[in-house]
Amino acid sequence: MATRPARDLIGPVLTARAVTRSFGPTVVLAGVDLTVAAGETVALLGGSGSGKSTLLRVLAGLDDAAGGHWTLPGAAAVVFQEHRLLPWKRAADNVALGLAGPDVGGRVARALAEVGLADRGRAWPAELSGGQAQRVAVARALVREPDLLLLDEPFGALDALTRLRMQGLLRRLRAQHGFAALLVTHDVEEALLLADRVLLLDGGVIAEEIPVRLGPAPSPDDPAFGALRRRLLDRLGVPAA
Amino acid sequence: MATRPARDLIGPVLTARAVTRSFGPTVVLAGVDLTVAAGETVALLGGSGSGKSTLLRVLAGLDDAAGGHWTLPGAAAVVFQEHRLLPWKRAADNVALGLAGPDVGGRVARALAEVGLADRGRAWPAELSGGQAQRVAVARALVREPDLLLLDEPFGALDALTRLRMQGLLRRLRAQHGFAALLVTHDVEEALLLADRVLLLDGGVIAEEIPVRLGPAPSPDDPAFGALRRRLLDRLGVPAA
Amino acid sequence: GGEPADARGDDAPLRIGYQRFGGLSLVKARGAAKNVTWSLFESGPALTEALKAGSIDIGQTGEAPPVFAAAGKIPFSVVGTSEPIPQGEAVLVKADSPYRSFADLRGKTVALNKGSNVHWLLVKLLEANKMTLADVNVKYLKPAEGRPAFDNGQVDAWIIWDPYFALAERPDVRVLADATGLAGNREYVLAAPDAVKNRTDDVRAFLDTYRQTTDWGIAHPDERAAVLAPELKIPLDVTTRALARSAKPLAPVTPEIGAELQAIADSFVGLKLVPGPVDIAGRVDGRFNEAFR
Amino acid sequence: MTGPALAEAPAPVVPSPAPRRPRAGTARRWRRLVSPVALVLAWEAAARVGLLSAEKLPAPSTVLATGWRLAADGTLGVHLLDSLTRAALGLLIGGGLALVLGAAAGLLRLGDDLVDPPVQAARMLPHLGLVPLLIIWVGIGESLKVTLVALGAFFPIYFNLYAGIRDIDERLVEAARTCGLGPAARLRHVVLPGALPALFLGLRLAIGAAWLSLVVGEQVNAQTGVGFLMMEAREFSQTDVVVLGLLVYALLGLASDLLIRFAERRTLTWRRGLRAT
Amino acid sequence: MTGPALAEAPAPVVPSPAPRRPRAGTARRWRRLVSPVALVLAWEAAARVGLLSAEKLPAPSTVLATGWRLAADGTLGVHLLDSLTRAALGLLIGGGLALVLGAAAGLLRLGDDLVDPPVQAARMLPHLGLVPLLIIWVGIGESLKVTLVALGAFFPIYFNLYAGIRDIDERLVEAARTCGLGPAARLRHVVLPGALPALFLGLRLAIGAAWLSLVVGEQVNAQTGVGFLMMEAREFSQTDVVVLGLLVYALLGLASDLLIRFAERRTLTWRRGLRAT
Ligand SMILES: Nc1ncnc2c1ncn2[C@@H]1O[C@H](COP(=O)(O)OP(=O)(O)OP(=O)(O)O)[C@@H](O)[C@H]1O
Ligand SMILES: Nc1ncnc2c1ncn2[C@@H]1O[C@H](COP(=O)(O)OP(=O)(O)OP(=O)(O)O)[C@@H](O)[C@H]1O
Ligand SMILES: [Mg+2]
Ligand SMILES: [Mg+2]
Repeated sequence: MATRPARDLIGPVLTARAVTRSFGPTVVLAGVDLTVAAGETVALLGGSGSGKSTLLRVLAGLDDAAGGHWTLPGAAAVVFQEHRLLPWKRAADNVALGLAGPDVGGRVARALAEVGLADRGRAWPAELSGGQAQRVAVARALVREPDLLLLDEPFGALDALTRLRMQGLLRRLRAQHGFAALLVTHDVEEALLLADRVLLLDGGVIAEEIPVRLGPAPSPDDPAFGALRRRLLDRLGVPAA
Repeated sequence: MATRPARDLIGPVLTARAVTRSFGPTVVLAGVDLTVAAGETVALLGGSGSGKSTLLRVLAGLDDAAGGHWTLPGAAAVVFQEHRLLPWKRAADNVALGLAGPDVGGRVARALAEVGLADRGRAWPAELSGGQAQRVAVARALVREPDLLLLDEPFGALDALTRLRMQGLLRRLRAQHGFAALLVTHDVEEALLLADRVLLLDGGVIAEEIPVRLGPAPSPDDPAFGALRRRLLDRLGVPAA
Repeated sequence: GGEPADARGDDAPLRIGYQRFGGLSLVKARGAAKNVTWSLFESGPALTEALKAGSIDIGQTGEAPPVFAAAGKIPFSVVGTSEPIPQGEAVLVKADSPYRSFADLRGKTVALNKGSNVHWLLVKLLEANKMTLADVNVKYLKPAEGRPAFDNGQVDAWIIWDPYFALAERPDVRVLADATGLAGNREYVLAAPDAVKNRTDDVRAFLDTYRQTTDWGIAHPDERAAVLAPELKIPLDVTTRALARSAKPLAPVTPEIGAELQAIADSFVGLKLVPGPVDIAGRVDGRFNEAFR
Repeated sequence: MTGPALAEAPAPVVPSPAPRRPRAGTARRWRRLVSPVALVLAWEAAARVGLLSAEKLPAPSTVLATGWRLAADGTLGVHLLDSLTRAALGLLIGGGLALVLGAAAGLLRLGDDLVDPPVQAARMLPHLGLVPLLIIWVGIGESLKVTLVALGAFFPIYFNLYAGIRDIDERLVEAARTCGLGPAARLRHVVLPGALPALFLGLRLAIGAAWLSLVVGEQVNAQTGVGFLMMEAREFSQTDVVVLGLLVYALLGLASDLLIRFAERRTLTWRRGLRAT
Repeated sequence: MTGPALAEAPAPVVPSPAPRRPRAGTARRWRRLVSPVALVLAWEAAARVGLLSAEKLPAPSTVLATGWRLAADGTLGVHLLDSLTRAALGLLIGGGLALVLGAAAGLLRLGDDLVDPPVQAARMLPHLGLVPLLIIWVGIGESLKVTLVALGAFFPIYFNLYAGIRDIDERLVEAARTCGLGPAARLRHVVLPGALPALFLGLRLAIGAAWLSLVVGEQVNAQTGVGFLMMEAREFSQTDVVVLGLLVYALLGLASDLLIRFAERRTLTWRRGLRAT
């Protein structure tokens, strides 16, 4: 991941208005409004089956049947909930997929190293563990240095340590390249650690929007962190222990 | 899930001695020793790619190429890391797969209701969200009331509230039926909340075994809980915040 | 089925193989023979193949197929024949073509069915014009393939027998030569050894019927054409024209017939058209000759 | 069955997607008729203006008239029925055998080792070249035609079934095993549904192969059948009947395609879901 | 390619699995020879003890002797070469067309609507029944044989390619789109590799269909080719040469199977991994 001069992006990198999507009679998205500013990280929380993945697919331009209006920047990269690696390409070739420009090999190798898989580049996807495959998918998204990252539970299958490392990686790259990110996650702490703003998807609409103002290096031990965490968990219906 | 009189099982429900497994030159399991007593819940922690899923496959009798000795009870049920639902069967039929005995329909419906999917029984797996599919897989394992449950990150794709509910469900069923469980998880708190014992897989062997003695209703606010949590995280290499 | 005759019981029907335009067609069309089953074959070689397989007891072909069958060591006897039918096969060319005699076809393409009576005619034509097989470009095509090839000018000449001959005779088609003075073009009745040995009476009775029906047909040409046209599914006028020159009385097999066949065989062997040597004269069996007198 | 993998050009910038479109199902069904109809019209036109001589290819109207005549006098029905009977019988026998052997080779290592090599060798045996031997073995009657059809139908079904079984996701089989499914139950719940799409494809190819074999088989001592009808017409250069025969085959092709599509839609509903996500 | 889906009975209780076994690869390869060799031996024995008359089926040794004779005097080589040339040419043409049309129908909705219906109708056209029409259109020379082969090879490749493309996981195509791959790149990186197994299967079936067509094609005005050799032998009831011809086809079948297996192993390594998990 070569450094790239941070761009001065003006205006939101992603806007969506009144996005709707139904499967037959079931309305999953009932009118979602959403904006992501350049360089901003937005976390998207919501119950299982609330429509987070559906929304991400719509925003990525993969869903023809959705209604509403949205714009996407030219360069968006997606990490899906399943890894979606091409089974017939080795890990490194999966990362290199569609990559143009100079030194593709080097960039791929660096990306794999950054997700901790420097030595697994020649493995077939079927030979990777669940967490390894997920990290390759993350590397595939990061290596193209997009303006916007759409991430659907990118760290769900990772152990605590690897997850911390990946969170650190994401923060560092964001500081370096200034990309924006829309991050679906189930982990409230992760949302607070990474995001500038947390959105809550419920009943097919953005039911709550919570800005996170915890400074550049948020810590779970911070009382403000604890308060926000409690507020989010309450909103999600998790009772206090 | 009809109640069943708790059995008096004597001796361990699962024993494994010197289990080894390599993929070509890579040794993944270098000699794992493991015992799970009847009715006991054992959590298995380990880094991404440490061999947890591989071990579970071996113990489930699905791996011919492994070395060592192990015994399995007649009735073991497995929840894999991916959901592995048959795409050509609706959710309910997936749960009913191989189920014999009276009132299969009723048992399946109750199992789906318990994982919060009472109304999704007629959905195809491809129509389920990530978390929903995972819950159907859990229902498929629970409905057969096994002596031993092998669970590979069964709650990884679940939001905080659903995850809590599922943990509660597991605890309740265990109290009811007295089954044993080997639970792979990345969530240290989950391990401590659910398990009687925590095993740490590292370098191809069980590197650490930590008994959890926190009483019947452990709470994260308990100082003993915090200490154990810290100890595990240290062992996993996660630095203190 | 392929079971031999003696395994099928005495009162089992006699199995007859016939070709579309052979003399036996009339027997079938009139329903003259009792207790027989009929099998239709596309060509003589296909019929002798069934003879080999033991699938038929009696069959009828032109003059070359018995030679090829004998070369193939197929067990059969020649039990009957017909008077010569030299006008029943001919060399056809397009009416506007420059060819006036067979000799003009030197270096040209000629289509014919391999192993049939016309194959022998070709040999005789070449011989009469002091040519060899190398002097013409032979294309071996079955009747169904020869017609489109000839119609579309992909071959210069087509040697063919009735009724395909009569069907192809149209204003834009000219007969260059027929077999008159060259080949006998007889029909031959072949019988399986089993049938000859074990069902002599049945075979004789059938051959009797065959001769009577043929004689009736010659005596009543109009009725014959009327019976055969729908059976053959070709127009009445074509049927009439073809029958007028091609339906000849049956004849017994004599040593001369054997010699005639042997000459064909020897000639084919000489031309390396069949792997030799072939003894066909020995296949002639005159025990049913009474039926044909 | 309808979502193409690469149908539309990608739109990395999606400014404003179209509102819900009306169901395009019926429109598409009609559009599928466009090219066959256009082909027939072009053919008729070419014949009318004399571009195609009646010998080369008679006009569709001529062929239809012939078809009407033969259908009216019952000829066509009789021949068609006989051909269909032979094809059905041969398909049943060849298909049944292919199912048994294909399953044995696909499922069992021993079956693979014992069954597959001879089948691979026999695969290239042009069964139509076997006719002289078959005449000796099974005679020249109905059994010859049925045998030829069975031989023709065997291979596509065998190979597609074999490949279909081999392509089943091993992980699903494992999951079924852990659910306590024995071999027979796994066959029923995992292998069969998983191999079904491939089996359908094999069936399609087998039906085509069956007709092909029949055309040749019905030239050996047949008195009925569409193949016989065509052969007879060939001998007498009745091109209109030959083309009629071909047309009948084409219609049978379309009809069987519709049937199989219908069966696929019934049994493979789950794939629609797969496509929708 | 070797892991059967249901090979061994399930063992819910695994008391003590076998220690690492020696690689069974070579053993299996030899085991695959068992049944062909056994078949040939049984055939020879039946011929020797007189169970099979030489007319019904000559002994393998007789056939081999004939083969040796024909090979020694060069006949077999000439005929084989001509047949191979025709088959290769026809496969190339038919296969190429099938690739283009199959890809168009599989990938593009418009292609599907326009190309597929006529192909579905033509699928059942027994191309061997087309011979009289083909003679009018392409003549009686080499082009006739090549056309027949091309027609025979077209359908298996077209159908398998079409099905292979349709079966590709839509989610992978989506992932490729989000990686910025245009239609051409998606074709190359996703569609082609995904459809490759199906394409191989189609190729196998197409090679068989090519020979089948050639046997018939080489009976129309041919002077060379294995089909001609067999037809000529058929006329003289030289069953040994007929069987020799069949044997040659069988060997070609095995050889092409080996070739394709090799190609599959090279290009489909990733599936081994899939099987191992
Ligand atoms: N193809 C489909 N057909 C019908 N219903 C569908 C389809 N795809 C998704 N759904 C339904 O839409 C709802 C939203 O699904 P989605 O995958 O967006 O949930 P999610 O928020 O990502 O959940 P999770 O956290 O479990 O991944 C679910 O109830 C799901 O069952
Ligand atoms: N078929 C295979 N071929 C080669 N290596 C493999 C294969 N399957 C797994 N491995 C390797 O074995 C190691 C253990 O894999 P395993 O899936 O057991 O890890 P895990 O502990 O479950 O990890 P995770 O938490 O990421 O799921 C990994 O390094 C993986 O790459
Ligand atoms: Mg989701
Ligand atoms: Mg794992």
